[in-house]
Formats: sequence, structure tokens, C-alpha cells
Amino acid sequence: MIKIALADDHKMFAKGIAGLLEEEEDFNIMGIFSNGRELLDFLESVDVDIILTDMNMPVLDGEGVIEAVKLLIPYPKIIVLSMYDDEAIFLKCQKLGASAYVLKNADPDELIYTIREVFEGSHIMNFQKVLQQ
Amino acid sequence: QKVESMKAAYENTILNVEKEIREDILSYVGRELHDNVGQLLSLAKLNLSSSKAEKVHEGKILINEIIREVRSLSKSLNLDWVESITLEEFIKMELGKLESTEFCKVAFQNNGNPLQLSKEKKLVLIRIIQESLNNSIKHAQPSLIEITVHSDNSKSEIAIKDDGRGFVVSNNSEGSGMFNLKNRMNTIGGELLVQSKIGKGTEIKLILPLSAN
Amino acid sequence: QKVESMKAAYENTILNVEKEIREDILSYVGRELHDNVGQLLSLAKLNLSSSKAEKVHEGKILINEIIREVRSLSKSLNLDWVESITLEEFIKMELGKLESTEFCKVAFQNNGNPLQLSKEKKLVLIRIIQESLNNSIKHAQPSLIEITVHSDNSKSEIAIKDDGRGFVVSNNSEGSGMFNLKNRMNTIGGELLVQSKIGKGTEIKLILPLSAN
Ligand SMILES: Nc1ncnc2c1ncn2[C@@H]1O[C@H](COP(=O)(O)OP(=O)(O)OP(=O)(O)O)[C@@H](O)[C@H]1O
Ligand SMILES: Nc1ncnc2c1ncn2[C@@H]1O[C@H](COP(=O)(O)OP(=O)(O)OP(=O)(O)O)[C@@H](O)[C@H]1O
Ligand SMILES: [K+]
Ligand SMILES: [Mg+2]
Ligand SMILES: [Mg+2]
Ligand SMILES: [Mg+2]
Repeated sequence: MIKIALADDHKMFAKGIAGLLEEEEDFNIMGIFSNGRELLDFLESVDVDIILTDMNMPVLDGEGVIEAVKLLIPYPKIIVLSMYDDEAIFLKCQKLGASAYVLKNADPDELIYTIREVFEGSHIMNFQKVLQQ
Repeated sequence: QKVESMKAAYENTILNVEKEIREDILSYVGRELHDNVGQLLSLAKLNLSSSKAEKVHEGKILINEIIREVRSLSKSLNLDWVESITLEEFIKMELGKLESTEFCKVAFQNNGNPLQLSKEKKLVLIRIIQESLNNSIKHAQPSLIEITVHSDNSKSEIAIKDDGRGFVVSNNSEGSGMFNLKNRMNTIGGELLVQSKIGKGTEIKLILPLSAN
Repeated sequence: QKVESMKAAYENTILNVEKEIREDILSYVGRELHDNVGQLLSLAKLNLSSSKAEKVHEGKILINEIIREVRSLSKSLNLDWVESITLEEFIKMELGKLESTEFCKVAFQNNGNPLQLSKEKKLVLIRIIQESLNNSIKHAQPSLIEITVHSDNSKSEIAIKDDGRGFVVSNNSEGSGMFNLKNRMNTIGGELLVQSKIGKGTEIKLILPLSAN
């Protein structure tokens, strides 16, 4: 089982994505949160394998999530789920320690595929590939 | 000559207010397109590609939601709404937006006569209310924002109140956005009063004598 | 004192130009949302409700198209583009829009040095070019619209030319939009020339001495 936690301030989007991922037999959605702070609070008591995070969120945004997770609880791997097809933002996330960057309007299989790759440690970040999704 | 310069100040205020309202709409719609419609579209796309009939159905429902959002955005871009809406309706709309983002609770009280305002005064009041709400959102961390409108035969009064952190008025009200709001209120023949107390919240009162309407 | 009033005229021109550009974006995006995105959404919805797999597939492709449209609209609403784009890029963009609606053929010629313009002058030129294009679209029924940019060490010259029906310049150029454009060109230290001949088309020439840049 791949244990997943999700943070996105667009509630309908967060719920929708969680519902879609829940359909995969090997995915288990442990929690859905509407900002980075709530997610971090949750991670204090629950272990997950993969964190999916939005970039733009109130209180604590995607960058804040990556920084805090890398510092405090380095185990879970982080996938950024973003609206921005912007290389500067991609590079920033990579530098901070994200394991993958997926566009919100990428092809549906891409996200599921990337989650499995990141879980197995075989994913390679590449901005050109992000754009082709 | 004094009349001349007052007229110029009045016209200048109206021009600036219109510009700012337009600017606000532009960035509001841009943000909504990116943060809301864009995300809903992505989600719809993901759902529609699912092999589960139920998810595909959800995707179609999302399309309806998107159609509604796009329609309402395209309406807000047509500035005619400023003319066709009453100030009371505008206030309800702004509070409704706030409520839907779950930022805080909101309340609206409206008693006395309906407001009677020229288009220009309405524009200025719209802008001042927007700015006052922005301040509560940016600085106050309130649990409740309340707007009260009361109009009798001598004056109209609009109060924008939050129960947030408050601030020391004397330190902040000079040479700032707040000063600008006071000025604008004066230009249309009215008055703006600020009351605030640390830990107790802030109230902005807009008073417009009926003669100035 | 004359300097004062010239300065006032200049600032007034810039203000008005900005306002009109904003107004234009507002109505462009409003129209696009309503006529283009709205229609695409309705079409997508229809396709997605079909029982034919092929139609459903078309519906999904439409969603991708809508995602692209919404993204580009949300970009155009962020007014930063006015500052981050060169006039040459702006012209290409406008001609590109025209071409994509298949209204007529378009051509762009650019030779000499790249234009060096202050933000204000760029704004004014953007607006004059928009208005000239609007005139060609509204009045000329052209088969080709061509814009030429030429800049040397003494002056910059921009020509907007259509091969449409043309008009009698003297009858039309007073007290009208065209007069306003000439005025604006003068305010930024340049000159606007109109050449038109019935049945032969129209050419608007914008000349800006390098000293005025
Ligand atoms: N409702 C409020 N609650 C708490 N503090 C407030 C409130 N309104 C204003 N303030 C304080 O008063 C200051 C001045 O407000 P003002 O609107 O003039 O400027 P600003 O909001 O900081 O900047 P701007 O309006 O230009 O974005 C604020 O910085 C804030 O400290
Ligand atoms: N490219 C053109 N081809 C043919 N006729 C033109 C062209 N440009 C202008 N005209 C004529 O000149 C007249 C004046 O143009 P002007 O831009 O001043 O006003 P308008 O286009 O009619 O109105 P407005 O610009 O305010 O929408 C037009 O009504 C039209 O008859
Ligand atoms: K599951
Ligand atoms: Mg977000
Ligand atoms: Mg403020
Ligand atoms: Mg015209």
C-alpha cells in the first residue's frame, strides 16, 4: 500500500483528486488538507509515504511544506501538483527537495504513474517532460 | 477658483476610483480563471478519463459547475453591473464571496430607507467598502465581519466592523491608505470615522448627509 | 506655464490611454469568456453526453482546448504584459489574433534597429495601433492588413496599411477618433499621417523622432 496525504486549498479539487486516487488498489489516501499547516500537524502523528502538495495555499504554501517536511520528517517523498508550467518554480521545488512536479492539467495517468515511480525511487525530474504531460 | 479646484478634486477622485475598481476586477477575474476555473477544468479532465462510470459522471457535473463560473465571471467583466446594482446588493455580494472562501463569518444588517445615491457616490462608496474589507482581511484575523446600513431622512450611515486584532488608530491613520479613504469620503461631502481597539476589533463608519446624496 | 499645461496634457493622455487599454482587455476577455470559452464548454458538454465513444473523445479534446484558452485569458488579464512585451511583439500578437479569426491576411515587416520606447510612449503607440486596426476591421473590408516598423538613428516609423475601400480623408478626419489619435501622437512628440484613397486602401503612418523617444 502506498500511503498518501494531500494538501490543496481548492477543496473541490482536493476531494476530487483524492477520490480518483482512491480508485487505485495500491493507494491509500490518509488525509486531505486545505493548507500546509494542517498537513504538517497531521504528519506529526501519522506516517505517510507520499505527500501531494499544491503550490498556492494560504497559511503555509507548497514551498513551506517542502522545506518543513525535509527538515522535520525527512521520510515522506513530496510530489508538487501545480498550476504553473513555469521552469523557475519547477527548479525551486527541485532544489528544496521535491521528488516530482506534475501539472494539474497533465494527462490523468501521469499522476498515478508518477506516484508509483516516486514511491519506488525511480522517478527522474525533468522540466521538458513536465511540459509534455 | 476654490469651486474650480474642488470640482477638479472631485473628478480626480471619481477617475481614480473607477480605475481602481477596474484594476481590481481585472486581477480578480485573472485569479479566478487561474485558481478556480483552471483547477476545476483540470479536475474535470481527470475525472472524464477515468474508467469508472461514476467518475465520468462527476466530470460531467463539473463541466456544469464550470459553465456557471465562467458565466458569472463574464458578467463581472461587463462594468454595467456597477450601474445596475444597488449598494446594498453590492455589499451582499462582497460578503457572499468572503463567506464562500470560509475566511470568516459575515453578517449584513440593513434598516431604514433604501440608499439613494448618484452613480459617482456609489462608485466611491463601493471602493471605500472594498478597501475597508481588504484591511479586515489583511490585518485583522477576525472571526466575524459585519456591515450595517442605516438610512433615515437626514443621513445614510454604513458601518464596516470586524472583531479582529484592532490597531492604534493615531499611529496608522496618517499618510496611508486610510488617509486616502477619509479624503475620498470628504470629497463626496461625507465623513469617515475609524474606531479601533487592540484585541477588540475595528469599526469604519461612513456617514453621508442626505443633502450630499 | 505653457510647460505646465503641456505636462498636464501629456499625463492626461497617458491616463486615458491606460484606461482605454484596460477597458479593451475587460471587454475582450468578457467576450472571449462568453462567446468562445462558453461555447466550447457547451459543445464539450454535448459531446460528453453522447453515447458514442468517438463523441466522448472529441469532448475530452475540447476540454484541453478550453484549458489552453483559459490560461491565455488569465495571462492577458495580468497587466504586467504591457510592461514585459516589446511593441514589435505586441504588433505580432495583434496580427496573430486577426489571422486566427481568418478576418483577412496579415503581414509584418520589421527592419532597422529595435524600437527603444519609454513605458508611456509604448502605451500610447499600443493604443493608436489598436485603434487603427479597429478602423481597418470596421470600415475597410480589406484582404490584407500590413504593419511595417522601421527604426533608424533619427526616427522610428510605424505604418498600418490596409488594402480596403479607403475614404476621403478631409471629410472624416476632423472631430473624430482619428483627430484624437493625431493629438495623442503629437503629445508624445510624434506625428500621425493619414493617406487614403477610395478603392485603394488606407495607410496610417506614425513617426516618432528619436529625440522624442
Ligand atoms: N481592520 C483592521 N484591523 C487591524 N489593523 C488594521 C485594520 N485596518 C487597518 N489596519 C492597520 O492600519 C494600517 C494602515 O492601513 P492602510 O489601509 O492605510 O494600509 P495597508 O492596508 O497596510 O496598505 P494598503 O491598503 O496600501 O494595501 C495597516 O497596516 C494595519 O496595521
Ligand atoms: N481604414 C479605414 N478604411 C476605411 N475607412 C476608414 C478607415 N479608417 C477610418 N475610416 C473612416 O473614417 C471615419 C472616422 O474614423 P474614426 O476612427 O475617427 O471614427 P469611427 O471608427 O467611425 O468611430 P470610433 O473610432 O469612435 O468607433 C470612419 O467612420 C470611416 O468612415
Ligand atoms: K484504494
Ligand atoms: Mg491552491
Ligand atoms: Mg489597506
Ligand atoms: Mg474608429
